[in-house]
Amino acid sequence: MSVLDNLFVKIAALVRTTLTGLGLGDIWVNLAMVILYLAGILGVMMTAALVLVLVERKIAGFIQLRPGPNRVGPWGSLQTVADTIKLLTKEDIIPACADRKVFMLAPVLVLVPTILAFAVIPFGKGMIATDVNIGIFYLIAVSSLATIPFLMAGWSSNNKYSLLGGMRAVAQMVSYEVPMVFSLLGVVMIVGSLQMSAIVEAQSKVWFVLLQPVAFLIYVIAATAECNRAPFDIPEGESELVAGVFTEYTGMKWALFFLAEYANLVLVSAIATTMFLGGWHGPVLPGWFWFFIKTSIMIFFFMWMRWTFPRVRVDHLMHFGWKFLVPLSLANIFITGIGVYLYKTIGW
Amino acid sequence: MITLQHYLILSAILFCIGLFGALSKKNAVAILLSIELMLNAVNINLVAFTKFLTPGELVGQVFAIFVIVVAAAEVALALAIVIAIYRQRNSVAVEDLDWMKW
Amino acid sequence: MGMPLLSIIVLAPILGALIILFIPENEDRIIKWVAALFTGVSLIASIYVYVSYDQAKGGLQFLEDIPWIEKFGINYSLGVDGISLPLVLLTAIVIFTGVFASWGMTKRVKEFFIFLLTLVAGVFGVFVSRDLFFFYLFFEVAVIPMYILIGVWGSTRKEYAAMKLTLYLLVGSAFALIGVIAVYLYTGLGTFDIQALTAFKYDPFFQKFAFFLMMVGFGFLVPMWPLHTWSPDGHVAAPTAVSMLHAGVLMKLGGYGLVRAGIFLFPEGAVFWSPVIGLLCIVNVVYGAMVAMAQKDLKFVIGYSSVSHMGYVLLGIAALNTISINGAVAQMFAHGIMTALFFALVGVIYDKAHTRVIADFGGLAYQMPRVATGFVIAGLASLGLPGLNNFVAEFLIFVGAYKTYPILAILAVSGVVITAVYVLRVVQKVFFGPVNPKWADLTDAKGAQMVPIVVLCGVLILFGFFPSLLIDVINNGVDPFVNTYLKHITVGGGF
Amino acid sequence: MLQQYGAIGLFFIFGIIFGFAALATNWLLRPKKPHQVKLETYECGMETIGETWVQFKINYFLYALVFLVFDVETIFLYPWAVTFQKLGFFAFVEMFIFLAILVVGFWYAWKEGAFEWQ
Amino acid sequence: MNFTLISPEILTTALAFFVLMVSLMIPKEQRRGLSYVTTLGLLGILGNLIYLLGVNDTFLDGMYIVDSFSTYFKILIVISAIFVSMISTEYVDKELPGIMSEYYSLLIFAVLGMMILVSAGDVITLYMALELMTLSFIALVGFGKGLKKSSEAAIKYILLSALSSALLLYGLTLVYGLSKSPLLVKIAKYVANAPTLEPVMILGLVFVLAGFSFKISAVPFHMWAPDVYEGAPTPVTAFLSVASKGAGFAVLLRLFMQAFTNAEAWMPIVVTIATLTILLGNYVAIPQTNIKRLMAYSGIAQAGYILLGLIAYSNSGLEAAMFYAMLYVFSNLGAFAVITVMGKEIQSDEIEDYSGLWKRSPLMAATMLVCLLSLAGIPPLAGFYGKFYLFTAVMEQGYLWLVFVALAMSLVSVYYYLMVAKVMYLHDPKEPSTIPVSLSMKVTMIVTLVITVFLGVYPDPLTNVAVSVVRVFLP
Repeated sequence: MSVLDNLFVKIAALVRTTLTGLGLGDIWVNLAMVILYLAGILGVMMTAALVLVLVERKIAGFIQLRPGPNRVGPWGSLQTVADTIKLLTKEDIIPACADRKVFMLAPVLVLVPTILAFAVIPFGKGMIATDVNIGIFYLIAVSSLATIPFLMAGWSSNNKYSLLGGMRAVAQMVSYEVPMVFSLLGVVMIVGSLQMSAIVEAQSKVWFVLLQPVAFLIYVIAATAECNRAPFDIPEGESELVAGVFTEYTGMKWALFFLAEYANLVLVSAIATTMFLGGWHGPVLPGWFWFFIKTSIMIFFFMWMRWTFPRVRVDHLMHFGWKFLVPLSLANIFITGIGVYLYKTIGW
Repeated sequence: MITLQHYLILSAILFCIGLFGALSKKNAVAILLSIELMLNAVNINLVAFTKFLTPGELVGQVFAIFVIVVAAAEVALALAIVIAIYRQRNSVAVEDLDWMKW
Repeated sequence: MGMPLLSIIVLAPILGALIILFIPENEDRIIKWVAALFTGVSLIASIYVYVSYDQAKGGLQFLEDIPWIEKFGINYSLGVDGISLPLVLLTAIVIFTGVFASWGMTKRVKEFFIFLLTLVAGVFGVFVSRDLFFFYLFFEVAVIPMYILIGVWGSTRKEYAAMKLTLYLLVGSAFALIGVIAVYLYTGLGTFDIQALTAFKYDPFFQKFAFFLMMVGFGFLVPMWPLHTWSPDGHVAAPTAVSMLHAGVLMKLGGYGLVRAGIFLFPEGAVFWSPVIGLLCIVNVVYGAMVAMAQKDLKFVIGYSSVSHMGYVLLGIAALNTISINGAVAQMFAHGIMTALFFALVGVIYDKAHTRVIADFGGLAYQMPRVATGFVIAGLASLGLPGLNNFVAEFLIFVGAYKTYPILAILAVSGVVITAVYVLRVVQKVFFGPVNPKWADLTDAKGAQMVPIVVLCGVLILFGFFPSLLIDVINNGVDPFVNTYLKHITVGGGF
Repeated sequence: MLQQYGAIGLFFIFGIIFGFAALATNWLLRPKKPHQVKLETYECGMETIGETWVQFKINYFLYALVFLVFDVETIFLYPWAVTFQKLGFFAFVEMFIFLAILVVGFWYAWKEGAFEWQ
Repeated sequence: MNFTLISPEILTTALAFFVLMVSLMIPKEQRRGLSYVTTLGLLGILGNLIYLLGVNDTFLDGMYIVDSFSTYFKILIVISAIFVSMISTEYVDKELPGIMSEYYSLLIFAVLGMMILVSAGDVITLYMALELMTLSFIALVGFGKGLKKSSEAAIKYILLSALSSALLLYGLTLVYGLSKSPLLVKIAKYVANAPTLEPVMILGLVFVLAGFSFKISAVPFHMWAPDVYEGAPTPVTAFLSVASKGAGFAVLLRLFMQAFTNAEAWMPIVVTIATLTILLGNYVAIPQTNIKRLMAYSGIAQAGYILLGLIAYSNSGLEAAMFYAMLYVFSNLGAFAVITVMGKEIQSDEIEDYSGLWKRSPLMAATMLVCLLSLAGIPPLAGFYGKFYLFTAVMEQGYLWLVFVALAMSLVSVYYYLMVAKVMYLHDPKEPSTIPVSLSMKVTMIVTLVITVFLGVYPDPLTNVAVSVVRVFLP
């Protein structure tokens, strides 16, 4: 059992010893290890994205009582592969009046924050690329960078829909960032550390979703909005803005945005798992598998939400964020603070 | 090995670039950005001093946080005013601010 | 201690000003009476002080002492001695008559009297304070009201003249201020008390330096050539009462300051600089008289004659002996009365004729005999006719100066001759000679306008016939000082 | 310590490389047939009228400002959240005063209509 | 921890929030009463401060210094805030409609910033307080939506002030790096024991001086003052000219007399700055036609005079600077009260529009005259005694030439102040109507007038306070 539990850790250790045995310097070994982690994470991410596209369409079909993709391969299982090939060979168009440099750069950058964020996600026991001591803080910092490529894309396209979409994306992401940050604060207050591993460790007895149900709820809502997913997908709301920021994007550039969206979905689910659902803790099965399961459930939940709720109107969206979630998350901090303090002093 | 001097020189260079920008730029927003650069030079200074001279204390880091906060407030206010100005006369170049004798 | 008489003298005008502040604007008559009343109080108090001054005892009397600013050892200390007594009296007389000279005032009466009374309080304060700080303070109090008085109620380039006068006086006072501070810091006594500062032994270099500051500072006021140009402009532009006060009293502040804060404090410095003063004052006398001769405006004639006459005062001061300084102080008094009379009379004429150009007049004596009489008396006083106050003063100055600077004394006497020329010319042209038909219906001075003429003429004659009333008092203040500080010092030579 | 952040730096670099690599692959494979009409700005088939880069609603700016306040506040809240169990009562109350002040600001922004989307 | 020490600051904070919160609960039309709340609240704080005068202690291990010196300047700040609050009531109501609550709460926040500034015991507190003050002021300056020049003034102010803050901060960090502590006490200890003058220290001092020169509008960092003064709403200009300058001077004096005791290093710079400030301020004031610009340049010159107190670098010098800063509050605010009324009633700040003011409103003319003459240093007004005090202190240290320059320039100042007096008193009114003056304005004018005269005639009480404060400050 423990072999299985530590499978990936063992593999990493093995690689490390091998490399050291080859007589490489410390720095080079570390470098190689980081690249290895990176390759692993990228691989998982890519795979997840590819799979999730199909899964999402299947789930959508299931929810809407229709078959979903079913032509390419058995049950449509090769649909994504076909899509990928199509996207790779599509002509790339840069509109004549676009701001070329920014237009190019936006899709390149859109993936970076997500990849950066994965660096501190503990996929299992000891399975964390770099366990910095300000983990959550880092996460928040990096995830807020995600707004910038959207603004860049919207602005540089020189298209009214894009610009409006970009502005909306920024406004929305910025607005929902506040409750998200505050909801995570509740967890930090209980743990007393910003380190991801410490947070997971603290949940060995009880998951924080039980201690911080309100925070969890806020987080899920805010995270949906952060990913620009329905019902909060007004930046690309096709019924009003054609495709929002993506209107002018074609081919691989568009694919990168698409990829980033699914990578983000994985990310927020993974964070939710780590922060509220006990991370990789779980009985019997190996830790990383538990993590996989929990994340999958979260992803399913997000998809479920997407295909269930209608799109929120832009003003309702902002009102909801500022006038409901922010006060609620503030109240949550107050209550958590008092609760923790009482627990510590009186010893309840 | 990176020593205190390296940080100080970096910060001095950053400060000078910021100062030059603040004095030579025409656009109000560009001036603000240059000033932010100067403040960041200050932050580097602070953190480096604390790290090398009084390790264990966090005075410089705390100071740096305060500086960041103040810089944010300053920029928020400045941008609000810049917007007001832009609405009045469609320009944010400082040489266009000539309703009064300079 | 009894009644704080000196405080009464100083504060009565201020009280009057405050009361006028609360009188409605259109009650001209009441305002004027209130002004007359409070200046009258000052006058009566001054006369009382003058009369009851104990000459046998000498020195400073009627002392008042209230600690004022602890930090600098500044005290509100008042007192009068032989030098200040006549000047206090002079001020009281001139302002009292000045109020009556402005009886005809109709424009912004309320403010006029407020400023006038403030001004006069400052002047009184200078003469009675024993503390160098207050001495300076009171002097500056007088300046700004002057600006507004001339600027609003004046004539002939009034704004220019007012600004020029103010700035000149302030420049002068700035020099004096530096001198005052320097003395304070140098002695390190922590006091501004003039007596204490007089007793201090200064080293010669400092004396020369400080006396120079005082000389320039008060030289602006006297006015010493070439710092005099503000004074004729100012005289001419000012309204009657202000001209009277200005020429009659304010210029004396300079002479008084030079004696009090100059010679008394820095005798050695005075000795060092006295040739310079002597030379410059001769320029004053002769140049002033010459320019007066060339003037076409009646007030300018008197203005430049003042410059010339103040030259005598400076000469007396420069000579640095008992007699000459006695003369200088006496001349201040005499010239004050005389010139106030002049301005009062010119004021009357201007009131009626609305011009002051000498050439326009002629034979006014027929229409206005009283004015003519006054003018002749003043004129005669001006050229130093025996029997009038000025003669005594000028005589003393010449005698004193001759001891020290014989050549300068003789040159100065020539000034008297020139004075005679222009005074008689004016009297002849304006009051006698062919009658200008244009002025046939002019009326003579009467009522309130007579008050200054009568009082001032009376004073001139009184002290002319009984000079000892004045000279004894002055001598009482000058002599002890000269005997203590200037006895062993030889002055002069060369001139 | 430095190594941890070095790893993050590598992540950053590779993230960018990944993006460029994807674009490069696309560049190799894709057809290139530019045409004027293709390069026009898409506006549901209509001609584009007027400038795109125009002034937009002040609302966006207001949201940004309020966000800035909260975001900066985070810098203070997180260190406090980590250590407030050790700091004792004073720090506890102090931070609540801080939060209360923030709430007043929030209330003000609300009342003044910063959150009204017009 | 002894919270009574910081009770004024706590009360000020509470007042600011009270004003803000009350305004959120009452409709816009009824917010006028907030000005009275502010005035009364500040009066209460003033009482608290007077009660604290004489207490000498530190708070938070020296980070916050509550001594008579700081309390003195806090009193100064609160007094000016009270007057400004009084003269603002109608102005804000009429010229800046709808921002009553913001205006008053920002006013109190500025007061709070300045109060902390003068008490700052370490450079972090100092910087934070400075920025709290500056940012509040910038918002106040930029408030005039209807006033065309307001936002322009605000952008100039914020750009230059941010630049100067950055300079100041860089200098402070250098000093911090040398002394290894942000506490002023430690810096003082370091400076006292430093064997030689390091170049870094000199660099730091230069930056710090440059930063503060901006705050007190000293040459060559004065350029913002005229524009900001002209563009800002008049009561804000008034507040800016007295309180921010006073607070700036307080902290400057504290830094340079308590911490940077190596006077030989910075004295030449300060002497140069002061001389240039006095010269330029007075000369450039002469051709001004706008009264607010005139006051700006006169304010620059006055800053130069107060710097003389630092140059003297002695007990007397400090006392003189404190005295002058206080009288400057009354004289300047009196003048600005008049300017506010005029700006509101005749919609003009041009000096020529003041013609015949004696007839249209004798009280206003008198207040303006007395206040301007006090600024010029004419006895028996407070300004004269203040200048006398300063000059004595400077001359004591042997700067005779500087006193000559300063005196000559104060004569120049008499000239331009008298030009205003000339227009008011010597010229006839353009239109005969009288100008209405509201009660709070009247009270402000009369109080400033009386105090200006009183301090000139009998300055002893204030002098004694200054002396006793300095005795503790520089034993």
